[in-house]
Amino acid sequence: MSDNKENTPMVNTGEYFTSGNLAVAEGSLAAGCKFFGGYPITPSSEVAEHMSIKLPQTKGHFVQFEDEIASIASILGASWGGWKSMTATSGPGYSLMLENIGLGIMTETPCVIVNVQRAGPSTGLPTLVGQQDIQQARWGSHGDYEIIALSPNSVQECFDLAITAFNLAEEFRVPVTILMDETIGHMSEKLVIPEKEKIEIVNRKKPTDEADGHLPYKADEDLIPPMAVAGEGYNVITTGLTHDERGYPALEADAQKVLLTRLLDKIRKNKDKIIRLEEYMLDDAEFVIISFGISSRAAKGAVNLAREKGLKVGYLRLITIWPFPDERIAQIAEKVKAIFIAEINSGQVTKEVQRVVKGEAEVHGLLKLGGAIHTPSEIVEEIERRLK
Amino acid sequence: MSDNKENTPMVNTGEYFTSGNLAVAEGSLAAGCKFFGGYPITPSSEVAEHMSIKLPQTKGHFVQFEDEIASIASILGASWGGWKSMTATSGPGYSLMLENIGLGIMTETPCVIVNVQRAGPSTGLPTLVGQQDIQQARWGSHGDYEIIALSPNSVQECFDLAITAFNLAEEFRVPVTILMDETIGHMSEKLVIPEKEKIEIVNRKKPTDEADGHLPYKADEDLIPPMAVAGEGYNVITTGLTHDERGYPALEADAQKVLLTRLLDKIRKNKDKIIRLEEYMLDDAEFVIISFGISSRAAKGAVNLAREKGLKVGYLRLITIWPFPDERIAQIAEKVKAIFIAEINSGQVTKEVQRVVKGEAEVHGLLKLGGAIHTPSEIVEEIERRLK
Amino acid sequence: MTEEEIGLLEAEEHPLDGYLRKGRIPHIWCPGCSLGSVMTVIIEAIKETDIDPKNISVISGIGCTGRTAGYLNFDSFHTTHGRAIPFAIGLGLTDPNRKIIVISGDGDLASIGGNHLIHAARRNADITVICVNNFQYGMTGGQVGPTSYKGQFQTTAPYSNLEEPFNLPELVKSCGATYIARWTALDVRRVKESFVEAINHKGFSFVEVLGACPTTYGRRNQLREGIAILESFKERAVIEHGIDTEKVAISKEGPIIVGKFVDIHDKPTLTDNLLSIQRMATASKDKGA
Amino acid sequence: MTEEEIGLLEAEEHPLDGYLRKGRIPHIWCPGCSLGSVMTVIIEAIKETDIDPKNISVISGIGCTGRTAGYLNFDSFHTTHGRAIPFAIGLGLTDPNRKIIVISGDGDLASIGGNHLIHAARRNADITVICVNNFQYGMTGGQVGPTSYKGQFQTTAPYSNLEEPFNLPELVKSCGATYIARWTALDVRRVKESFVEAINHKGFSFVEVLGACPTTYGRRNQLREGIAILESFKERAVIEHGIDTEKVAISKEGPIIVGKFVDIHDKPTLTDNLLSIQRMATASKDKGA
Amino acid sequence: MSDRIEIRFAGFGGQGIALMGRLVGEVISLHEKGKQSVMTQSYGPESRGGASSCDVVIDTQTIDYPKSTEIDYFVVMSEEAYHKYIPRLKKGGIIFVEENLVTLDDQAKKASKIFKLPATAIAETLGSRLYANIAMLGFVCANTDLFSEEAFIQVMKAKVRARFIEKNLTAFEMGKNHK
Amino acid sequence: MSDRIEIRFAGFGGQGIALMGRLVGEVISLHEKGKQSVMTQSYGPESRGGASSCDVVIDTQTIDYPKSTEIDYFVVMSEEAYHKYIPRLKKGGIIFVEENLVTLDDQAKKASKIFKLPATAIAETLGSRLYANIAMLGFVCANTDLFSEEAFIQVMKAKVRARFIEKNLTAFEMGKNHK
Amino acid sequence: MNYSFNRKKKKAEWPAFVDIKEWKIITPEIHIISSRCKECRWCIEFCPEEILEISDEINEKGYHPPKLIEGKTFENCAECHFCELICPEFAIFVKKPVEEEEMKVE
Amino acid sequence: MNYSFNRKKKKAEWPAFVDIKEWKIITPEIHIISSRCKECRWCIEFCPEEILEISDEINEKGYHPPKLIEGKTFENCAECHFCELICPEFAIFVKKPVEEEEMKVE
Ligand SMILES: Cc1ncc(C[n+]2csc(CCOP(=O)(O)OP(=O)(O)O)c2C)c(N)n1
Ligand SMILES: Cc1ncc(C[n+]2csc(CCOP(=O)(O)OP(=O)(O)O)c2C)c(N)n1
Ligand code: SF4
Ligand code: SF4
Ligand code: SF4
Ligand code: SF4
Ligand code: SF4
Ligand code: SF4
Ligand SMILES: [Mg+2]
Ligand SMILES: [Mg+2]
Repeated sequence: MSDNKENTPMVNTGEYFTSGNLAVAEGSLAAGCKFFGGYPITPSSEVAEHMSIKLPQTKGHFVQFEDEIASIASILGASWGGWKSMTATSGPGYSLMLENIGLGIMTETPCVIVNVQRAGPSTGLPTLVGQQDIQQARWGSHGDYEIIALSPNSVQECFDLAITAFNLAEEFRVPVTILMDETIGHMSEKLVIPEKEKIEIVNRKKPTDEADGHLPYKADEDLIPPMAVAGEGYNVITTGLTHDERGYPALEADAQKVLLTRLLDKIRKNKDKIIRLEEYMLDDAEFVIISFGISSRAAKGAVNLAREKGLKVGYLRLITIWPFPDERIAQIAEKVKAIFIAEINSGQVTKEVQRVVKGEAEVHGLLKLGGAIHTPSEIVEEIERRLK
Repeated sequence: MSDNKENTPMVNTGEYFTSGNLAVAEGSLAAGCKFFGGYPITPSSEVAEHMSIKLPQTKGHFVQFEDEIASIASILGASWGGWKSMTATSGPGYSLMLENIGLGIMTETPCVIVNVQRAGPSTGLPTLVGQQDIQQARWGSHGDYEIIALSPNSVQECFDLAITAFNLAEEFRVPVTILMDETIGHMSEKLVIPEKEKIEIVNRKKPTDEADGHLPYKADEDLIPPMAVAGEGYNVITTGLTHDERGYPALEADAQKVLLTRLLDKIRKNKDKIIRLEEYMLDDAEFVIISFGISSRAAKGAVNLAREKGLKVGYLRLITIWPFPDERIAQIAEKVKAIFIAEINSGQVTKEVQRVVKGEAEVHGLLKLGGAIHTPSEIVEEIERRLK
Repeated sequence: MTEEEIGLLEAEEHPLDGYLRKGRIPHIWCPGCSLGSVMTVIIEAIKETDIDPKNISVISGIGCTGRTAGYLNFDSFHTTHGRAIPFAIGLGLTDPNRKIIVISGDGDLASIGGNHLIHAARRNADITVICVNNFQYGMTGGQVGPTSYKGQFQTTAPYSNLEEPFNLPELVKSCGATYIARWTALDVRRVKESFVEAINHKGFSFVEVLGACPTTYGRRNQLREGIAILESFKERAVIEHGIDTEKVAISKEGPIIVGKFVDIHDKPTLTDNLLSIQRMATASKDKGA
Repeated sequence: MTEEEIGLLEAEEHPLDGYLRKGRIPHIWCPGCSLGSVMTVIIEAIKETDIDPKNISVISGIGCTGRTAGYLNFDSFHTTHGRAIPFAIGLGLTDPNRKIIVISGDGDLASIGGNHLIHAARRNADITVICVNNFQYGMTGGQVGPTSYKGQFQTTAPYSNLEEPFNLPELVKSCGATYIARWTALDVRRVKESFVEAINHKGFSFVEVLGACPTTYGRRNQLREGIAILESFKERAVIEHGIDTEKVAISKEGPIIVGKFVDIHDKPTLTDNLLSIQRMATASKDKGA
Repeated sequence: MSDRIEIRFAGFGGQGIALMGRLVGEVISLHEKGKQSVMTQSYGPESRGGASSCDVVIDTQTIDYPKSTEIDYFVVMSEEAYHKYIPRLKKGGIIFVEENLVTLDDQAKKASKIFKLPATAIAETLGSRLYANIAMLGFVCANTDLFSEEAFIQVMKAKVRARFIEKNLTAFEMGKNHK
Repeated sequence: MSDRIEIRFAGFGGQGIALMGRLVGEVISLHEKGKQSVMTQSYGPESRGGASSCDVVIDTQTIDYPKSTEIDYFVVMSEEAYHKYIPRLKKGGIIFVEENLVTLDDQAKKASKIFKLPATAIAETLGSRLYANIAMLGFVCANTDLFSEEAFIQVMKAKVRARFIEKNLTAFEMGKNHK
Repeated sequence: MNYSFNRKKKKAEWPAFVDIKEWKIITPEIHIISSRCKECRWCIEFCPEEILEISDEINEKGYHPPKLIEGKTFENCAECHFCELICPEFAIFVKKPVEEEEMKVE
Repeated sequence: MNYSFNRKKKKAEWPAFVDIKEWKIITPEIHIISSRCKECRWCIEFCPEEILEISDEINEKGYHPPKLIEGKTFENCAECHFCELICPEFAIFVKKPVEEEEMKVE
């Protein structure tokens, strides 16, 4: 594995048989991540461990902090120092990070947070799979916001989406969460790391105006303000308080409206750029299985099985979970009879689908409560049962 | 203000002109709260301040901890010591408490958390109103769960719902959140504290079997296990891990399913006992305004205004926000043309209503993004605009 | 197994089994892990104090050490990572007769839980804190921690740890802890004595037990078996009662200073203070405050 | 106002205005609050170090003191309550030439942020931490805090505080802080000198400034005006350079010991260690590790 | 339908503005039969030592909006506050003004009545400016029928520390008797 | 449609069970054209020193379920593991067993073939039980066409520390040649 | 009643960590729950009388529990209970013979 | 050039907290931004030369900024800058007259 020039991504081109956790770490390195601030937690610790080996080789830093709160705060700091930064954790740690994820949102700080989900609530099943932090990623921090969350379903995609996550974080100036799950994180399969030239990297937009009179929170048309970082002479300023374009606290409803509207809209109005979906056999489908993460592999298997049985089932995979693909699902709902959602939780995406379809199709959750994954045949059986 | 016998509620019967924050504190005292562990934060600090004066007078303890995490952990501990316990905070503090709220849910620990909401995200507008932590209260901690959250809309109701909150916490063995807002917390109006005899108090169910062979997490028919506490000789046991009826860690999917199903169902199946709604002019309504907290006062004013204008508008107030009154709203949706939700956030309850009505009625959010409250006429104007 | 062959009497039950929750042995700890020894000693110490078992509560955070509470047949609480101490304080304050024993790992108490540790010491909270320091995070597979010494290898210190570790006795002393002792896991009998003293102590007592973790610590640091770690403790431990805690920092080599470092009796505890405040409040209430 | 009448020259601009963000004066601090004085001194100190202003970053948490960063015309970061230090560490590590100054309150740094404080000291992180200790929480209206002394009245200590406060210099010393000083807000010139030394210091430096908060502290403790608090500092402050930090605890009455307590130069810093690890990593990488 | 009345008290920090609102609110809520009242105030460090204001809204039915929108009674104790809030005075509303601290301008003309009191000066005769707020309330009491004197005094006695009662009563009296 | 093959390796902690899976998984994923493989294993402290197992699932198309359901090849190194997992062996599946550590019972009859290797004893001739896993893989390699010897050796050379390579190669050889 | 004076070492020669205050007067019994042993060898290594060694027996988990060294008897045991305290598996313990305990009860 | 030797106190008599190392040789100018003053009186109270007092003037916020005591002149100012450092409002500062500064530039 090669390349140690300062501030250039480390791309360890080659073929590997490795785990999702290592792949997401490799993807982050390939995206140009130079700082990892973290705290170990099963089942994510291998991400940290791998970064602790690799980052110093590429002139970055790995710091294991005293807790998850320090970890998230440190990566916001590093991002304002101009480095791409990340952390990795699981449910309990993510819960602790929420306050400062909010700071990242408010200060529009690009960074990436990996949540390798285990089953909960609370300590739950630390070594076993869950997909129960989906709504948490959307609503966990206080106050209103919109975020971006991605969910890989293969080791290869852990690598690919790590790069996407950093690119989206940089483009939209927002913390991006990668919602993995224990199975994806721990299982090993083939990973192909392409050549460096083949990897598309997005970097944050820089201001071009003079430092004097520069308005750090004045957005361009795309609703995203260019981002100067520390040391560039712009005297950057951040605050978690409601602020104006100068970055000064503006403690009143009007300023709140202006700021929050932009923070929400920069995600909402750019949904098309952010949302990634995988569709399969949807054209003639009478039924659809929506899924994501490890569950989606069984879901796709189930589509094949069902088709063998003559059931017209299609498949939609949420690669981007947040923002939610309201429009596409609403379209699909108009054409199909029923939508099934295969997920390892008590119906977190199911609820979202219910909201979106507005009664246009039946909606059924194919739910597991944690600790085990769906099998394709289980899904098919459950669909058949519901259709009776 | 009188009464200091050990373990008896302090009921300061009388008429007062006071704030929501003090009223919620008085309600907690009247419910029998003996322990407050907290950390100051605007706009909730007066709750702590009042408790620091009153609790020692009633042989309880007030401790200001080093942070919100310690605060929530301490009240779980105190609850297992057999005392009714509470904390009060606002958004940033609530975010920090989430991990241990999860522990409270998993260990079925009765306690009350007051969130006096300010505008967010992040530090936002510390002294100004928001209702943006509604979904956070539902989803903020990792893993799946159901919780109870109540929302008062007057100083009197701050008192009343504090008692309800403790009663529900004790009955269902779950942390209960009181979702106040800055305006309710800080405004003063009349509070009548009734005589002690008139206040109904619920205490946790105690086990009646022998300590030997006692199964601490074996539920009765109502899905709630009786609760022995420390010092009673039952050798109580708690863990945040998935556990069996003995309270032993059971790290496998089957145990997870059994436990989590019960934890979800004890709330879901008891919705009728938990949900409190206020309805007004619904009988002939063509339109409905749904609201809660401070916004609901303007909403009700708007109903009166609209009726004066001949618009058939009704009103539904969510006193219980979680669990959500799916069924009642679905019923209403069938009868009306449009539902309007007045709330100070980007549409958090609106989303929930959309999910529930399944397209049966139009759903419109009348949203303010924080820092200011609705006026009744604003609401009416907005309704008229939307109906055009 | 026949007794003739091994010369020992085969038994079905251990005399301490009644203090362990039924069906929980074997515990999850690795062969050669000293956590089982520490648990034995806790039970022996509690027995020796003659405190009514009803009045004992044991609280743990998360970690290998943190599993201890769950095995013990007292009121026992397995909480979240780092939060055993505030949970314990809340629990303890509900009854001044309750004896509160927190047992957890170095990561749990001094890394994520560090703030609670120092504030509990500052307040002289009425709790006994037992920290099993195995120099790293056992439960999560051997990451570096705040007690890892310089030159130690762990999964997240693949090139070795260069940070200065906490000197835990010194840390809690600087905050006002009123009883402080340290022993190695080999010193079982002295550990027991310290536990007895700590449990009987009024106020904040802290006992650091240097533990043997062969699996995630030893393996990476040329101490593959528990026995090797205990042997190294045997060689390196030096008893220095009452020594200035500043001088008891641990490094890769050289003596490990153990002993009872602090034992102060006259400082009001958190409970004392809160009861005083109750008295002040009751007095001033009559004045209508 | 006419100059004739007051005998002073009326000015429009202050010589330090350029170091303040435009339009941010008047600040929000109360009349008689010493935070403005501390801010003046920070600017003067930075000027004196001759460091390129581009390479200065100021980071605050939340609180009255925490508003400081937002006024200063450097790279400045107003973070969350208690988290200035880890934010600062992340920021600082991205450029070893960057000078990192954390300024925040006693509650922010020693209550909710206590864990980060002790770990940053332990790691000898390359940051300067200025703690303005006004003995309680100003921003939220005067609650008791971990530096409130015994006998102090605050909104959440209505019957007076009975808990022992932290002795902050001793606390950070026990964790390995390599520069430690304390002054009162009246000692502006010495505060400045300490700031200069602290900023120039390699590794973790800590300066405690005892501040005057008449509004939420003084009012409840017979010190209604800022001037009364400064007067009391004048009377009580005693300079004792190099004194053992164990001896500098503050109580309601008696001397307040100020001075430079610790100044150690040879300890590797967090940055040093991480750069060493980079070197080790690059070396071992060639071996295919 | 609604008998809503809005009072805004405004001045600077230290004048005891919030206390004025709290007292008036309480008097009306607890002692004026058939009336309800809500008091709200500005909070936070930004308002310390700076501008301070509070609203009392009175009605015979549930108060659906607790803050002032169109002010009926404007009790103003500082120039800054006067300029900030005078635009929200209802046409025909009533102004009570600390005459030495506030210079009225044209905007005051929309008021139907203007009552002027040298509240601070009165208070100073009692030894401290701190009694200015109560003096002003005496003046308000005398010139409106918002609340009764007896009820007010009863409430004040319960709220004000014993050692300050005497002077406050005098201040109230002096305000009340001012012509 | 699917050419799914499931292998379960099982034994106790310290036998290097996960390494077996990782090596086989990698050989197939990276060196067997047209085949994919996924390896999953048991994790956590509960499995330390206790039972250890891992699955390798092989297919020619995307593997939709990464864990074993009906085991085709059961490579078992401890009695406890045998009893735990034998019920999930597919009828007609194949067992590879460490013959000195496992006593087979009736349940083994559903296997179509049973291969027995004294893997630990072989390893001990090389100075450490730690080579038993590789010896077993040599044996598996010889008696199935799951993976090629060359590819396996190539992978092992890349994964195993240089100083252990020699003995591991010998162990593999010995396992392979066992009859 | 058996008085055992055949200790290998004088107390003063014992390693410091054993730290025992009382001295046995009755021959004790050493008990083992073999199935719990995980063969850490601590009872063997740190027994001050050095009377234990690893056995050839193997328990269900595959471990070899300790045994008395050939030629040693319970009389050689100093009843220091160190093995009992240090055993992390609650597997070994030392007791006075039942009759003796009963005697004490009278 | 004005050399000012008419200081009220010897440096040694100054309170310790003033802590100045250099000594002025040119008469300085004391400047004030009256609108910023919040009347904390620190410049007045802690001026080692005691040359300031509260004025009768009142600024927009209602505060009385400091003034020179009757009879004192800038010559009485020791140019210690203490008032400047301690002023929490960035309201008062002391400078050499412009000409003098320019002289130094040469
Ligand atoms: C909030 C949170 N963060 C991280 C973890 C993961 N975790 C569990 S135990 C542990 C550390 C264990 O180390 P220590 O406290 O020293 O105990 P040991 O296992 O070494 O006895 C960690 C980081 C967690 N459970 N919760
Ligand atoms: C997580 C969180 N908890 C609580 C608060 C409320 N809060 C703001 S500042 C502060 C304390 C301020 O005290 P200190 O740090 O001493 O600063 P000071 O105002 O005294 O300068 C608190 C508790 C918050 N903003 N965030
Ligand atoms: S990992 Fe270490 S501390 Fe944990 S049980 Fe195993 S040996 Fe003990
Ligand atoms: S409250 Fe205290 S610390 Fe805050 S600005 Fe006012 S005087 Fe300063
Ligand atoms: S009690 Fe145990 S350790 Fe002590 S002498 Fe007897 S066998 Fe040895
Ligand atoms: S100490 Fe216990 S576990 Fe270890 S060898 Fe002896 S009996 Fe076995
Ligand atoms: S500089 Fe300021 S403080 Fe010093 S003598 Fe002159 S006026 Fe006084
Ligand atoms: S120090 Fe500054 S604010 Fe204070 S009185 Fe003097 S000029 Fe005014
Ligand atoms: Mg540890
Ligand atoms: Mg403070």
